Amino acid sequence: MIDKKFNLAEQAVADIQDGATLLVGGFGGSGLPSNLIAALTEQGAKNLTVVSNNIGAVSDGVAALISNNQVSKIMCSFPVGPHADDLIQRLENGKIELEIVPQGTLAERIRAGGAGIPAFYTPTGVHTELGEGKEVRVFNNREYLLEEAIVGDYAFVKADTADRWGNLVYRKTQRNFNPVMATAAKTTIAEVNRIVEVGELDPEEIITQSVYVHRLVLLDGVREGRVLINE
Amino acid sequence: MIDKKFNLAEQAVADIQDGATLLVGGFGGSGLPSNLIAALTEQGAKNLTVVSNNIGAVSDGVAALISNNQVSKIMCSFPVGPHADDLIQRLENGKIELEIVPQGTLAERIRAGGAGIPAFYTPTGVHTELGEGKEVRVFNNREYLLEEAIVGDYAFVKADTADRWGNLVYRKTQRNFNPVMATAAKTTIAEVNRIVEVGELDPEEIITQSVYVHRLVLLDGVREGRVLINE
Amino acid sequence: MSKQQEKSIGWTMPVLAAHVANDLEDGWCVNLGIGLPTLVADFIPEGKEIILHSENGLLGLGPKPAPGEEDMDLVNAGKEPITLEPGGSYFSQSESFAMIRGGHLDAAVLGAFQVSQYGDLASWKLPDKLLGRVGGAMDLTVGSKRVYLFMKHCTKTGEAKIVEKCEYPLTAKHCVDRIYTDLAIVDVTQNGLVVRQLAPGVTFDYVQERTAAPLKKGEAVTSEIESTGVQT
Amino acid sequence: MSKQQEKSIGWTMPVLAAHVANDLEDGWCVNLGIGLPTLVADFIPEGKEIILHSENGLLGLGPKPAPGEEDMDLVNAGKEPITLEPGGSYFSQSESFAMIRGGHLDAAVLGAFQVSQYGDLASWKLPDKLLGRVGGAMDLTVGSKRVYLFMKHCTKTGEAKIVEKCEYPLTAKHCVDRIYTDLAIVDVTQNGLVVRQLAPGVTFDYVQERTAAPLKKGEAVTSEIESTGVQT
Repeated sequence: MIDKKFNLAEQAVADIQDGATLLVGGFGGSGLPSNLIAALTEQGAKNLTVVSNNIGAVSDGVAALISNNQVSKIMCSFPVGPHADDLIQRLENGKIELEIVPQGTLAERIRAGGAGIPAFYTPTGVHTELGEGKEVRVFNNREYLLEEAIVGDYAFVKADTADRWGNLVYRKTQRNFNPVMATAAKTTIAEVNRIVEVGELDPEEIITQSVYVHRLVLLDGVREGRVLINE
Repeated sequence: MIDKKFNLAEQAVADIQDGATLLVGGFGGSGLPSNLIAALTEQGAKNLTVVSNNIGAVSDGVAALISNNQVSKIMCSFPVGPHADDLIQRLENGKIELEIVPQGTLAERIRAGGAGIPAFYTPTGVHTELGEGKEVRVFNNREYLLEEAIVGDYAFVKADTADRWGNLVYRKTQRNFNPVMATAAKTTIAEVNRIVEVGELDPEEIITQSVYVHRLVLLDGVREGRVLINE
Repeated sequence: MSKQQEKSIGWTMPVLAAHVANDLEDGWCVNLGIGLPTLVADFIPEGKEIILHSENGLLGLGPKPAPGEEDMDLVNAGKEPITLEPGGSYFSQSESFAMIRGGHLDAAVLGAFQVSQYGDLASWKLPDKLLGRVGGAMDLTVGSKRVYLFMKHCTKTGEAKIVEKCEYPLTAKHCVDRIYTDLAIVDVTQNGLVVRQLAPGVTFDYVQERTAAPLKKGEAVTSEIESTGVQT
Repeated sequence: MSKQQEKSIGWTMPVLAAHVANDLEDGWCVNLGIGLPTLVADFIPEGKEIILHSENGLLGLGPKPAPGEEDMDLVNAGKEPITLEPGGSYFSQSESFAMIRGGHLDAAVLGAFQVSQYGDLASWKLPDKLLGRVGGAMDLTVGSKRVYLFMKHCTKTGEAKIVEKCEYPLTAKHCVDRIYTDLAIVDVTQNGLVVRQLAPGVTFDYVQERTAAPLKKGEAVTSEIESTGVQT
């Protein structure tokens, strides 16, 4: 019988090794899997490559991993914010490598990783600093950059509701990067507010299909903090 | 005020010109915009390039346009079926050009067309007859084919429910090629079973966002035929 | 290599389907190709959850509906009415093939015209036909974690379908992992074709005579031959 | 080119936002960039339906919620709580940027550090900063059917922001269609920068002096000068 539920976030992240590539969903604090991040700060894996859109918008996001010296590379579109000081310091002393990726290219590279597309061309970033060194190719008289897929060893995603199979339903703009990151990792771990019986989710409304989710962590109502406050 | 509704299918297809590229949704008879196709057979535009997955599965699909001598090129993955005789005859006498595209490549080329991606690499079709003449490129020790986007002048899609803005909700496997084709045409025309007030559709359940739909045709309950029979 | 096969010998297709179903692991997501492979769905053992994928945009394929309960908006990849299991979901074709090509299906069980000793597959077009029907076959074979063939060992006219090199147009190279036929279950390995299991009453030589590529005896086959003393 | 600007001269930002809002057409789908451009939402004329897009995955952006009604799962691209209009919908970031890059937005109204006479835009990184904040700016500028800038004509220190050639890191080349500033509305055309409208009491020469690229007089500006006899 399929059962992807782990009782504790700590158990769900226990096998993450030093040097792993980690995709982290969320847009600022919205749809942020902050409990999985907290568990990973306790677990302590180092030299992580972290792919996440915003770094520094909130203290309990990727910023927590940076401050805890667990990150050696960041790929993001927005590396600034009130909690970016530790990132900036580590960039300046060379402890962290930063790759800034335009937001749409970041999303599309992750989608490609999940969809078996190794590379694609995009108009975004042509003739800019972020396109330097990338292959430029003309289609129909317009220039495009070649961009390669991003695949994670692990993805941390946040959703509202799951079922035992691992189907996920999100709430409003909680979706953001979560559905696409869920498709693009060898092991996708979802933290959710509730888990319902198989068959209870409307089949028309499931956004992340069960096949993409490998582990589920149910927030216990104490640690989840930020989310229930706003419900 | 936004209002995309046309009273008759004939009006919604009236401006389609000879030589247009037309994307037609549906998988066999499921989610097939058969009333728009019927209107186009009456309208009579010729030399159409038609992109559609199945040709010949049902008589009121693309087969009707072929039998009516309106088609000069077909792009599809499955050109066979009980109603493919007229296609085969026109292929044999050179009246129609056929490009067989693997189903996933067809879907991805259309998605690329809607998503501003001019081309991408895929593992599908490497070292096959359908990959002949295409660029092969190696990423991470695996060979991939370069495939280019497909964009339509028009898309015919079928959905269950729309609102005045053009948001679409589908029913079960009616989705198939409809959501992706809706994104990839200059003018997308949707035939729907009902139109509700703006705000009545669940924002979590809208599959095709309003921005992709330009014209709506409400089935009048008489002509829709095949669909309501099964409801 | 064009040996007629006795009608009564080997597994029936339903029994073969049960063998395939037995080899699918609990929790796998599996695509069953149009035609013969769909039989496998009927033999999934009680208590084993296999999530069936249909490439027209559905996970959690259920059995055929009762007569009169057909819903034309709920069809499988063969365009036949089906049902949805609890836990199932709908999505578009582009999402469906992203799932396939992205390596998210644990196995695809497909039919074949020919398969080579290297696991090359020909399944979409016969050389004498004007038209092929590629559908999702090329995507499924390059994308699925495992590709299993479910097929008769020989054609109706007794020609071997397992060959040294495919003569028919290829679906994909080096893609097949295992071949289930009425006569045997054969693994495609780096050391060539290895017979994993023989149908009851079928000898290794009988299978080899109906196969146009060299076969090897797998461990289980060798030990069965040794223990029963049956001549192969 | 570093002329201080009198505080009282030109349009206020709300009045300028009303000008932008007035130029958006009924039924358009529009993205308003973080910061100043969001002002435009408050001035969309009654009866005109403009569908606002937020790149974090939302169409149909509504006004800010009442205090106490904030929902942390409903935020805009600036990560501020917002509301959803009837007819609005949610989708993922990959779908949101497919929409942007695919050319489905009628207009994007964005801020700028510099814009060149050819419509090159610099808006994501200042040359003296270690970090840039590119976000969705590059995608919006290459993807939107029209790119409008909404900005102060000069920097706080009086430097021209409209220049011959951008010195700051580019967001995209040849992407800007029109520039709305407190002093004027300027079209980027194949014949160069054309002033379409001057703010009340602002002369063409006054704008030219605060612009580091040659400006031309548009038809409306020329005829106004002729009819009023005001010296430029």
